Amino acid sequence: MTKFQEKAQILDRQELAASIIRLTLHAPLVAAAAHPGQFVMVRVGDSFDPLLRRPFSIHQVSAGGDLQLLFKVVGQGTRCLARLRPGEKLDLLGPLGRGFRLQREDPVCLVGGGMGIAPLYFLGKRLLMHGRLPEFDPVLLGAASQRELALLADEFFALGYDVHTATDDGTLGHHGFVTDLLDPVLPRVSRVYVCGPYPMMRIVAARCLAAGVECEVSLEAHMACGLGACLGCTVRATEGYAHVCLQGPVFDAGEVAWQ
Amino acid sequence: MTKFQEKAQILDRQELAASIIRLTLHAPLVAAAAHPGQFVMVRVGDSFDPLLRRPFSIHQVSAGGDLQLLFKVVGQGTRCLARLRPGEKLDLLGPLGRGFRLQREDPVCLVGGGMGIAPLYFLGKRLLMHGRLPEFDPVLLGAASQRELALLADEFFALGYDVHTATDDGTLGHHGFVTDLLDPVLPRVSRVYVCGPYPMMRIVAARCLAAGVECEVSLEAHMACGLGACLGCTVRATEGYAHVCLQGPVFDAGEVAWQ
Amino acid sequence: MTDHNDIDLRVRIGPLRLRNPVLAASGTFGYGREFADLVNLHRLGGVVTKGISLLPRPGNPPPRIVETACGMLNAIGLENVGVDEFIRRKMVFLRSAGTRVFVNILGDSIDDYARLAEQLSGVEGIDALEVNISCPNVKQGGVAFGTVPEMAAAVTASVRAATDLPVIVKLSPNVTDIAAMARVVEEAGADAVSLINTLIGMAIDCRTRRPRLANVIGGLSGPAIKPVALRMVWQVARTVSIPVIGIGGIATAGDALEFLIAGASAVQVGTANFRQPSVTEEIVAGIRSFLQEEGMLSVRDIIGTLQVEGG
Amino acid sequence: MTDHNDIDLRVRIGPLRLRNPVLAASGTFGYGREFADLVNLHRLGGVVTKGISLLPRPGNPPPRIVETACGMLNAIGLENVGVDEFIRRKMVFLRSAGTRVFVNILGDSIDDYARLAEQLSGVEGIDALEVNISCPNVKQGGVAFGTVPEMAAAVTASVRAATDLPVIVKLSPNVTDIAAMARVVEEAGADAVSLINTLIGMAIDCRTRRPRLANVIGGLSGPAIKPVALRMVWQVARTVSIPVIGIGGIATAGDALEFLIAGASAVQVGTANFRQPSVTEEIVAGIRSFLQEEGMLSVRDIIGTLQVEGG
Ligand SMILES: Cc1cc2nc3c(=O)[nH]c(=O)nc-3n(C[C@H](O)[C@H](O)[C@H](O)COP(=O)(O)OP(=O)(O)OC[C@H]3O[C@@H](n4cnc5c(N)ncnc54)[C@H](O)[C@@H]3O)c2cc1C
Ligand SMILES: Cc1cc2nc3c(=O)[nH]c(=O)nc-3n(C[C@H](O)[C@H](O)[C@H](O)COP(=O)(O)OP(=O)(O)OC[C@H]3O[C@@H](n4cnc5c(N)ncnc54)[C@H](O)[C@@H]3O)c2cc1C
Ligand SMILES: Cc1cc2nc3c(=O)[nH]c(=O)nc-3n(C[C@H](O)[C@H](O)[C@H](O)COP(=O)(O)O)c2cc1C
Ligand SMILES: Cc1cc2nc3c(=O)[nH]c(=O)nc-3n(C[C@H](O)[C@H](O)[C@H](O)COP(=O)(O)O)c2cc1C
Ligand code: FES
Ligand code: FES
Repeated sequence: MTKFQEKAQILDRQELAASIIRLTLHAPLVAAAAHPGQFVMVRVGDSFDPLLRRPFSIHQVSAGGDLQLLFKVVGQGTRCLARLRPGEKLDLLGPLGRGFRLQREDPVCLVGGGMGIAPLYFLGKRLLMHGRLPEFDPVLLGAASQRELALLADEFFALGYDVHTATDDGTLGHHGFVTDLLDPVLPRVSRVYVCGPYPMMRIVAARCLAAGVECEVSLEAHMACGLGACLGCTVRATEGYAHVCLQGPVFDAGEVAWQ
Repeated sequence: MTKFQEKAQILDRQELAASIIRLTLHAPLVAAAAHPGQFVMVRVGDSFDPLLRRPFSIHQVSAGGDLQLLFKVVGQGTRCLARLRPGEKLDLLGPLGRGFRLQREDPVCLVGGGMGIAPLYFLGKRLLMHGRLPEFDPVLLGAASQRELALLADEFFALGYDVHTATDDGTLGHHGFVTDLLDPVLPRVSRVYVCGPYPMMRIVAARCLAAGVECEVSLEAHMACGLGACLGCTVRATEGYAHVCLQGPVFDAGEVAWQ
Repeated sequence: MTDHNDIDLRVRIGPLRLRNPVLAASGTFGYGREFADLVNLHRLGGVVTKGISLLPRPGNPPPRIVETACGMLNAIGLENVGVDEFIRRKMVFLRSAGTRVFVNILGDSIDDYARLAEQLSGVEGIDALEVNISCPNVKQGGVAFGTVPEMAAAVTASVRAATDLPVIVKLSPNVTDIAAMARVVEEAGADAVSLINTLIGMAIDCRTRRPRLANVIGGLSGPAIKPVALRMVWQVARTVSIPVIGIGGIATAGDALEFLIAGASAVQVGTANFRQPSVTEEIVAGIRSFLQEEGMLSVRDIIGTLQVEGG
Repeated sequence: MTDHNDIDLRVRIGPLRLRNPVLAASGTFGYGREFADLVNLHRLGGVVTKGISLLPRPGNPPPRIVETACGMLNAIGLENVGVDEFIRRKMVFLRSAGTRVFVNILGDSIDDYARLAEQLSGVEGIDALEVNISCPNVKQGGVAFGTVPEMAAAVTASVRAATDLPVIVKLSPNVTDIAAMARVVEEAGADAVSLINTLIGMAIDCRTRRPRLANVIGGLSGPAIKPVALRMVWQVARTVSIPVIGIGGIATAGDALEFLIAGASAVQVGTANFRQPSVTEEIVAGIRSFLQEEGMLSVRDIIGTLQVEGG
């Protein structure tokens, strides 16, 4: 898997909700090599503060070499990224890590919470390339409220998926957790792909285990290099430690020592 | 002398030449208190790199509370400032330091080199408020080439001053140093105000001393606080050290131990 | 949530009671007056003066400061007005500033320190002495008092003997074992320790091949040094039983809280004053808001609350 | 101006000749292969491997890293594949990378170091050993080898006796007198010293009242520490007569040149690799351009050229 460093031009900037931004970049090298679930390390600016790159999932790629990131402003780095405007450039390193295993036959389920939805959309698009019937694949999406979720839900719907939503405030879909929507779904699928807050992934992983359904989760860790060099991005695995940027970010739920 | 900290809105941004920028800010508190030759400490951004404020002379103020800065991009801090656009805010501390002594009667001469012209324009405007006849006051301006100088020279001309220019490349006025223009001028004036590169100020100071003409110079030093607290902005004075932000930036040429 | 006004920010440094735990650090706040237009001094826990010596000092030749990544180097060379002028002129304003006044003292010999302490004792308006032991001992080959435990103890004991004021010894971080330094200073009679002073650093101008500071080396301060400072404060707070004042790179209320949690009873803010002259007051407000959000009633309840597994 | 291609960047580290003075630092460049897509390894002076121990080590629990102002803290806990696996697997790529290979070694006892040196001697493709003495000596109460002169000397002597490879001892900055450490290590037979390793630091999460690193303390690296590193390199270069390799916060050619001017014969780039994977190669190019602009023919002409008044 070749990695590239690419100065990508920003083509478009969308503000999906307060402090949720979607950037479209022209990054032909990274886009062409990307697989769903992989991520890029983004250099935040020229200053040494912040110093380190920030990891972001690849939200989607186009055949023309465009690539999207979807992120939420949570701190200094994302605040800098939110200030970028079309025409400016962003320095990317990628594609990095091990992505989702693409299932060809049996129905799958995608479960995304908050910004965890980002890599799932790329996955959702790429799965279609294998001639699947998305009507049979449930997509469960959760967020704080309607504003953050509506557009993303529409886009999955437009791909043909069987979309179900949940919001913390009840403004869209089920009023509650996205995990509440799992029960009717699990018996119908053979594999669940999940990305979102840790507690949510832990619940989904446990429910899949109980139901005998395969489950892939996308984990986060603080990262310095994204390349397997610093050994900083450790998570506890069932056997010793694993490094998110190298063996992950996508793991079989069974490999993870859930806390 | 009261100092203020003010979040000033940027009203206008002009690029006079490659990497020479003039910002117009709305800073009513600082503007109202400012005296020519004083400066402001500007916070460069939110990041801790660069950490310290940067000192800039007050280029001019308006009765309506606007204030201009004129600066050249020379490093990281000025590079950040050059990126600012109208509508954004800039955090100012000022007015700081001791400015020029305003002469009421006899003719004076203003000598500015490069960005040293910045405080002289404020001085040139303020001198007029004392009912002087600017036709009798020579203004000698020097820069690398025509592009950097033309507009500023026009503005002094518009105030009615007797403007003479010099450029390193001969594209405007005298081909050579601005100090070459001093000879015919010195016998006609009783005081020279000078701001520009150190070697230029040293020459002007020496020539004024020889001619028995009073001379005020505006010095630079690395500054951390601008408030007289850090004691970092030292220059050698005829008696011990002086602090540029407190006893200066404007000094009598005779107080300075020229190197 | 607690009501904003109910929150108790008072702390004690040995015998001294402070309105809140946020002080301005020595050498970064002048003699207080320099900041009076820009910050409400009576909102601060206290102000530490620029270091004072027996005689006035001119300081080092320029250049004296240079910016570094998230920090700065200074080699001011301890320029100050001398103790007589300080008492006569600078104390006039400080006395009326409505805040605690800590006088930072420095000398070239143990005797210097003792004489300074004597002269400052009994001066109205001085609440405590902070003893800067980072200076070279000119009588003993110029090795800094702050790097040799025996010398640090001797300075502390002589100041202790010379004054009834609370004595705070300010530690240098340029040592192998900061906890050992704190311990000897405690044994020698200090009421409290403050740390860290600056790390020794250097910068070079590649074009001229000259040091950027005329003094060649200087003291590194600012956010860059915060992790080192916090580690040392934690090590010292675990070791001594006198109060610890945390210093080093503090620029936000969050930074200050880290030091309090690590065991500091108060903090000093230095370089950040240059960037934001009202930062000390803002840190006081930020600590109050934090405590309110956490439903805590007193800042004292957060001091030393670091949870370390198995320790 | 000199012609670009005429500029001689070669340097020597004791018996070892390097194509240029820019190396990648231990622990920040994996085993070389991790960066192979992103930088031309054959353009570098060399690569220092992640620290290798006798047995594989799992390292510390997470979280292991945290960002700080212009720097980062790490507490990786010396995770590595162990010397056998290193020789069998990691050396295969490194041998073919077209650059000098420095193997960084670490142990819990003096004997560990000697055995590592023995095992690595004679392995094809290894050009030098870098001895990391910042680790705790588990046999002697966990005090770091790098903070006690006698222990540093003993480790150096034992490695020296066990190998014919050039021996570079990597010094810890967490000491009062870095020059003294360098001197004892020189006397014990080191071919060169490299410095600095990380400064010990800490960060706290105010909400949880927990350290941000599971290990509580960690090593501070990055631009934040450059002034301290440069000062120490200058002090050491004035003291010892063996070559000095400068490390600490180097992120640009200008930074590297500062260390060379201060007396380093080569430099290592650490944390900056994370920000910009090709930074080492860019620094080589930047040094070449600088020398060209200055009309200099050899990088050796700039080493140790710092002009200090009266010194
Ligand atoms: C593989 C991977 C993919 C990710 N994909 C996305 C995505 O598509 N969209 C999105 O919004 N976010 C994503 N994240 C999280 C994103 O990296 C962090 O939100 C971002 O780094 C925060 O940077 P900051 O400077 O704004 O915040 P900081 O102020 O640095 O920290 C804010 C929070 O972000 C976390 N964080 C900070 N730095 C890192 C880091 N280097 N690695 C991981 N977490 C960090 C901290 O734990 C902290 O709680 C992903 C993380 C990983 C590891
Ligand atoms: C009283 C005063 C008034 C000034 N007025 C103007 C003005 O009107 N227009 C203008 O263009 N420039 C002015 N300057 C110079 C201006 O402050 C510097 O150009 C600016 O600080 C450079 O910052 P930087 O980060 O871009 O450059 P750096 O990368 O920090 O340094 C580039 C150069 O600028 C100098 N410099 C850096 N920091 C400072 C500092 N804090 N104080 C002084 N010099 C510094 C350095 O010597 C260096 O050579 C003035 C300086 C002083 C002291
Ligand atoms: C310009 C400057 C001058 C200083 N002068 C003194 C001093 O006179 N006495 C002293 O004990 N510490 C002095 N210090 C050290 C500070 O009080 C403080 O310990 C150090 O800067 C670390 O804190 P900071 O990172 O918040 O600045 C000085 C620091 C600076 C930056
Ligand atoms: C993540 C990380 C891991 C490191 N591992 C080692 C190591 O195994 N052995 C060693 O001697 N130094 C190690 N270091 C220290 C670096 O080699 C270097 O001395 C230090 O980071 C300072 O340089 P820098 O500021 O350029 O990073 C490590 C540093 C980092 C950041
Ligand atoms: S982020 Fe460096 S090893 Fe994973
Ligand atoms: S800049 Fe601080 S005293 Fe002048």
